[in-house]
Amino acid sequence: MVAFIVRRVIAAVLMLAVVSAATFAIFFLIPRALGQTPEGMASRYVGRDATPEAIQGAVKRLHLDDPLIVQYGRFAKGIVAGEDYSLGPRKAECPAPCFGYSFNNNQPVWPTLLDRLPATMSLAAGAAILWLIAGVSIGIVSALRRGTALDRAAMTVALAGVSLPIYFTGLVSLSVFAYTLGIFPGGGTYTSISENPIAWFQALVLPWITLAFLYAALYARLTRAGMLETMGEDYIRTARAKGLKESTVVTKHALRATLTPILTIFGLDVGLLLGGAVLTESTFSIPGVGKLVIDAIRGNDLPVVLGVTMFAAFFIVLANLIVDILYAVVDPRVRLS
Amino acid sequence: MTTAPGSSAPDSFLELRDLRIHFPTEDGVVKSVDGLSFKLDRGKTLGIVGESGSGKSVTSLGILGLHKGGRAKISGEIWLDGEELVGASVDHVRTLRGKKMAMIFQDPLSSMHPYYTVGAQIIEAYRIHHKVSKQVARKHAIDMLGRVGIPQPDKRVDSYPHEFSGGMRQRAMIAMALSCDPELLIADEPTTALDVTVQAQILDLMLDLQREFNSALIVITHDLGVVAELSDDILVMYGGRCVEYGSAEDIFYRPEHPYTWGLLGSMPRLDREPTERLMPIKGSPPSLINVPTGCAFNPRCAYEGRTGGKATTEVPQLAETEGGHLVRCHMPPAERRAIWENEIKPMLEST
Amino acid sequence: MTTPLDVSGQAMEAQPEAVLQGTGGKAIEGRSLGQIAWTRLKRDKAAVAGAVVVVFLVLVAIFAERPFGGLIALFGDSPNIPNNDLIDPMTSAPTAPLGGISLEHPFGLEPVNGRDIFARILSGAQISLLVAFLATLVSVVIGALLGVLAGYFGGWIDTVISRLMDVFLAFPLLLFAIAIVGALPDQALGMKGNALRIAVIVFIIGFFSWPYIARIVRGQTLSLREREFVDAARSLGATNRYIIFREVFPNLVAPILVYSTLLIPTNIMFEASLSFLGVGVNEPQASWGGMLTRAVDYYQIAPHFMIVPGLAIFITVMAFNLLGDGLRDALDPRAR
Amino acid sequence: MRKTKALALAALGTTLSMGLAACGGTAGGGGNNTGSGNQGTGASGTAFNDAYTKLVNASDAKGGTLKFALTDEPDSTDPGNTYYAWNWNFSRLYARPLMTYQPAPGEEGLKLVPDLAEGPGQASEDGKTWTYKLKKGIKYDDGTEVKAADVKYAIARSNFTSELTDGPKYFAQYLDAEGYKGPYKDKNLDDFKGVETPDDYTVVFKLKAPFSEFDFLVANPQSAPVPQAKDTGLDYEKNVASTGPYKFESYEVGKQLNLVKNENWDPSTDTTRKQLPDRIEVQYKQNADDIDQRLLNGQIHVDLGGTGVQPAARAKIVGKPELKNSSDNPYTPFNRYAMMSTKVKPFDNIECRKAVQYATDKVATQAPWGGPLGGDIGSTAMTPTTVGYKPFDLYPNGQDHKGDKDKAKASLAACGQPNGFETNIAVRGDRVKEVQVAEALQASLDQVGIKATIKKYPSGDWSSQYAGKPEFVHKNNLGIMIAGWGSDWPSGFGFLSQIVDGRFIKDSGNYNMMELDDPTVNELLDKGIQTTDTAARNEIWSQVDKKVMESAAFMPFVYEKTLLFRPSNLTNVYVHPAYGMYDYTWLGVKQQ
Repeated sequence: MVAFIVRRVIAAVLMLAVVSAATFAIFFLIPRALGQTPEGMASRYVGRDATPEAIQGAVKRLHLDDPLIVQYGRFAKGIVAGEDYSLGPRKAECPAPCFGYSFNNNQPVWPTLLDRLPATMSLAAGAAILWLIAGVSIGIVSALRRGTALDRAAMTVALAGVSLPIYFTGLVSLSVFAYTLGIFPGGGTYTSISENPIAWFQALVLPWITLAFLYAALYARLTRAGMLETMGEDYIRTARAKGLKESTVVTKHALRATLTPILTIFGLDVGLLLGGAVLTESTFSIPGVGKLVIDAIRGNDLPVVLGVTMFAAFFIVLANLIVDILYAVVDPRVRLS
Repeated sequence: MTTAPGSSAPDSFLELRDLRIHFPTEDGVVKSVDGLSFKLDRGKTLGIVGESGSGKSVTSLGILGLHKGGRAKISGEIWLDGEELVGASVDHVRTLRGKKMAMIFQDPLSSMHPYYTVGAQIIEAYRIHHKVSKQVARKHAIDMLGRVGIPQPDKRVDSYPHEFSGGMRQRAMIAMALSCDPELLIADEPTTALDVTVQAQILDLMLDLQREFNSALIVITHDLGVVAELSDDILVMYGGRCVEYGSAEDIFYRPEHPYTWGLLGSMPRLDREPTERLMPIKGSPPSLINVPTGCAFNPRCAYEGRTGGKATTEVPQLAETEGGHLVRCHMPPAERRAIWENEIKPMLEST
Repeated sequence: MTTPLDVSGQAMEAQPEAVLQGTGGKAIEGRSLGQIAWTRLKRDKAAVAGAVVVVFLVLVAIFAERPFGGLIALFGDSPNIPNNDLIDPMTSAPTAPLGGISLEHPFGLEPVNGRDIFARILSGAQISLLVAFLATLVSVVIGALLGVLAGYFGGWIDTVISRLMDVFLAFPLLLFAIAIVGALPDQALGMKGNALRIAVIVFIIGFFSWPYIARIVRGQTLSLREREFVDAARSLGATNRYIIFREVFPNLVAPILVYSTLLIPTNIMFEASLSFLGVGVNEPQASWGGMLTRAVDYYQIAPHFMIVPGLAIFITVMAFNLLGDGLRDALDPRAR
Repeated sequence: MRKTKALALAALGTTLSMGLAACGGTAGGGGNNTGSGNQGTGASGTAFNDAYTKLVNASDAKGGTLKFALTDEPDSTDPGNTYYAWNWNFSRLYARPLMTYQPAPGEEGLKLVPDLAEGPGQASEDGKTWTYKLKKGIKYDDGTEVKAADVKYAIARSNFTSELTDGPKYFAQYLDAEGYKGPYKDKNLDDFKGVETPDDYTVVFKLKAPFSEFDFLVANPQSAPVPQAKDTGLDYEKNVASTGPYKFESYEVGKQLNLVKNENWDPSTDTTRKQLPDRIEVQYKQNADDIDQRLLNGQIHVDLGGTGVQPAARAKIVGKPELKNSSDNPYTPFNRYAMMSTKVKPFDNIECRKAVQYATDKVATQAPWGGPLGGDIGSTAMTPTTVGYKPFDLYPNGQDHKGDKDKAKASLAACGQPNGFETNIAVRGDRVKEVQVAEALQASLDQVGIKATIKKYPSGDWSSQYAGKPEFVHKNNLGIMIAGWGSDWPSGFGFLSQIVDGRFIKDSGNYNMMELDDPTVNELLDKGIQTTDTAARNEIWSQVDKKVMESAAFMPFVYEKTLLFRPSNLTNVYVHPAYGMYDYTWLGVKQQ
């Protein structure tokens, strides 16, 4: 088991290294290949009235004239060991993990990310609880009542749910519940939970429901399909042949097998969302990681874009890791392999 | 007995009367079992033989009541130890399952829950029907594992199914089925997934255990070799119906149905030259939705021409030919026997 | 099966291996798998409805602007012509009630410039479907190829391709797409303007969704590899290439068809999301996601401008999903 | 122009319908126009655009918290590192430059008054040396006194370092400081020869060439003093040494700034500011619609950006008289226009440029800005609020400016392109309004056979790599470029020089995108900036405007306006013409 975990952790770290290199390549190598010069990149960050000296100064300050491999080395070193940055009259220490300083507001990226994380986490956690409960229970009931009107209705709604773009659902819900009926506050009213838990809750109700609706629809479909497949398994027949009550067959035998892969996907989905729910956060103006990165992309703020991408990849890889390990715990067959 | 369905309790331990199990699907009604009747006494073994899709597994699950409450339409009667089960409540049949009647499934790997230890699954089976503590049940499980010949049962009880070899898994499966001393044991292709030497061990084990528990045993298989070793009586199924029924000797030495001949012909035998051609049955099993008109076997039957056209128009009756030996064929008994004696048997014995 | 597209969220429904490994025990004689599937599909009312809508949409897209101005010209207004006289300059909303919905403008008018939404929806349908189809084609080609290689050869090839899929799945996809499309030069590869943009969007969507196809194909190939007819071919001395193309591929057509059909709506959503985030096709070419972006500022005063393109996306995606679900059910009765 | 920011000298032009005489006298010094004092007690007593011409809700009541909200975040709160017009307005709450604008609506607000300085700059005979005397006794919030060296240091850091890049670099451009490496590389301030400080209260600027509008340059917040010992470079924004009526209490970058009263601010040294609220809170990165909502509800007092309300709120305000009466619709310093490249065929032929001028439906290009509330249809390079502005229209394009196809076709024929031609319209892709303008323009041109393709470029690289790079423009055939401009200091020179002076055509970062290099224009600009007489100077600017328009390469769409809302609990409100938004140093709040 220990060896298994160690192996998985090493694989995860390698994966992050690959992702970081690829990310770096996409944001630095591709522009370079398309003819971008260090001066060209620097000119974005020196204001409207940049003198050639100022541009050269920015090139030097941001080390844009170094070979890309050196730049990547510095980027990687910053993440692992930290890096010093010039803020003018003095050097600023940027401790590991250091993703550098925003080109646009000169703030270190890592604390900014951490600062944005609670909003994203609030959104993801609330929605995850909702969709897991709703999606899975609807899926189970649908599978057990297969072919009934209930099943058909639930699956129609679920199909509609996965067919609706989330920003559209979001806008419609804002339009109806916030601006027409005034039941919930509108977009951009997110408040941190420590500041005002009630406002936090109110502001997140619509985003939660919007995000959870999409995922619940998906999970209902997944759970139903998984449940149907499991209910057709030989070991379910065996359980019935033993004389087990149907309820026991469902809860003890079928659910465990059905939910294990669902939980796997759940872990990955939550991991994905923690890296920023770009569309939901944009639609509802929630100051989370996703909103941060969209703003950063629009503002050409490469360090922030890189940081968020790495951050998001980290969560995906971490989720994969946790899921792998959990799977090994839940499914005895995995341990040997 | 084939034509006289009664409603009173029979003498035999198990009796099926005109059992029909139909599945309505969008493609049509699948008549998996279509009028099946037989009897079985305690201590006796019945072999049910047929190709896949002939309805034999559906029959066994039907007896256990596992089609109840689903989409299946079930009619006819199943009498077990004086009780009628088709009309009995789902819940009542459930209490009989595992205790009064148990089943050994074909593929023990997929038939055992991968997430629970073998011990846990036997314990669960035992505790459904016996109000005992987990410790007692565990002792019983170890005991059962030992009895089916699993070495170091006190250790293996905590192993998962995937940690067992195929043969050991089948033994564990049998241990689970026998944990509540069932009076009726149904084994569905118990040895298909095993290699030949292990097959023999498992078959021996089942015979021993049957004797020990004096239970009635139904062995379902497509392999005549298996039933040859185990069975007192043999029932050949085709297209959801019984086409021939008789004692093991009847079936092996005096078979009268062309389909049975085909089965015998396609049975590999160790005493035969490997170079020799088997006698395969041409074609494939019939659709259970659109069963061929007349005799279901007619499209594949080499003797279809000898029925005077009845094969394609009229469903043959299952009729007694002599001493409890039943055959469903349009050809007159004498002609059937003659074909067997003169054409088929010499071919099979042409060593 | 549409993936939840919030940013990066892209988890496919996980029932890959189960699909299409034979039609189960109830043997039905005399009809091929294709015929059976067709019969089943015809009976699935939802799938038929989906198919009808899909065919309708494809026809609408094809004939939207051609020949001779196509359907758009037939119904009057052009998608890019402003109608400022129908807009209240003080509020930027259409002067007439209900967003200016009328016989001439069945879906109403765009705020600010008064362009005809009906024409723009039709025009946008071309982009949506074109991008979705082509992107699906790209991912199917890449995914099928790599999936077969991984599944058939196994060993280090499988390891490399599987790891590659993991890496791709670990990327916050939407972020990359936005960044790459945003950093696009104006002309490259002999293309420029919208042609280049569409090509790049197609490539990105296709390039990032191939692992979903590859995963399924790999699984299928793994099991096909062990099947008798492959053994038979091999024992007859067939080359790997022959086996892959003549023996394995034909058996992959059904699952690839099903999952391509289910990938199309995902790609429609993806294109719409890119357009919504401002990195879709260039103006004034209409796109549904782009219309929704514009609608964000006006949904309180001109809700029709949000609802119409939203419903267009919804109906299209739903139709493809219904059809895809139906196809899957038809080809794999066990999944019902 | 990298960001939406800049100031304008706003001399209210004759097109303004309201009489400016009504607001005689400055709003400062407590002397208000007699009527407004009574009216100011309730918002209901005010009318649409009232704060444009007079002080509304006048009150000297102190206390309360003044709340601002902003959709964006500032480039920096450091007065030496910012280029946003609103921030030049806002930073005066804690930073005092040498000169500042008189606090008054209308024309009076465009005049400069000394702030840190005792009086306006004294120019030398040759116009190349400008001397300012500092007021004595002006203190930082920690009680230490402001010294001349601090002003010199502030100029040095904001113009000569590669770290503080966000502000303009006029001092670097005009000061005679050849070879100076900036205070971060060269710690010895004496090496900075462009500014001299003979004593603690005298600052002398040494220029390369005469510059008669230098007072405007030092009204830029970059001249606000910074003690060298306190400078932490890019981090200075977190703890600015305050000279104004407020000082930093706390600042979370990108989230919130809280200001409290600066006890060391002495009102007797400051004639332009008030200190009414107890504290000032600013929330950054707020949702635009939410800001409007809270503004309408009175939960916040001002949308800090001064760019006006969103379409949803605009519709509400337009629809309800009581809301409309609490709003103002001032000009911003911006002109929104298209430039046609004189170096890209066929626009090298003036007749083809004229064809575009005539063909364009300017009502359609006005709509994206928000219709009449978003700007008046323009016909000149300078805006009505620029000194020297005179209205004229060289290319009347039909009734209501909806385009004149016949004239356009005639011009096309004269150009030798009777059937039209193909060209490209470059636009900043992330600016939705500008893209909508491009779409409208494209549709107009299509009517006369000019087939234009819209090319979107990211605004971040717009001037450095795309429209601002002539080589790129030529290579990619960018005939028409959609742009906007607001000047950095209030004069025709400030507005026009960067965008029309042929000698300002740069290889990159070029704002004269039409590449107009007309010797007459260049000479007039030189002549103007050396003319010390204001009236004569302003006359020259209007001549420049006409010359530019004669080239037909500059096509204005709108003189931008915004719709500002003032909640009833906001007191002491007027639109400061130098910023085109409310004077943030004057505001107070009504306590509930």
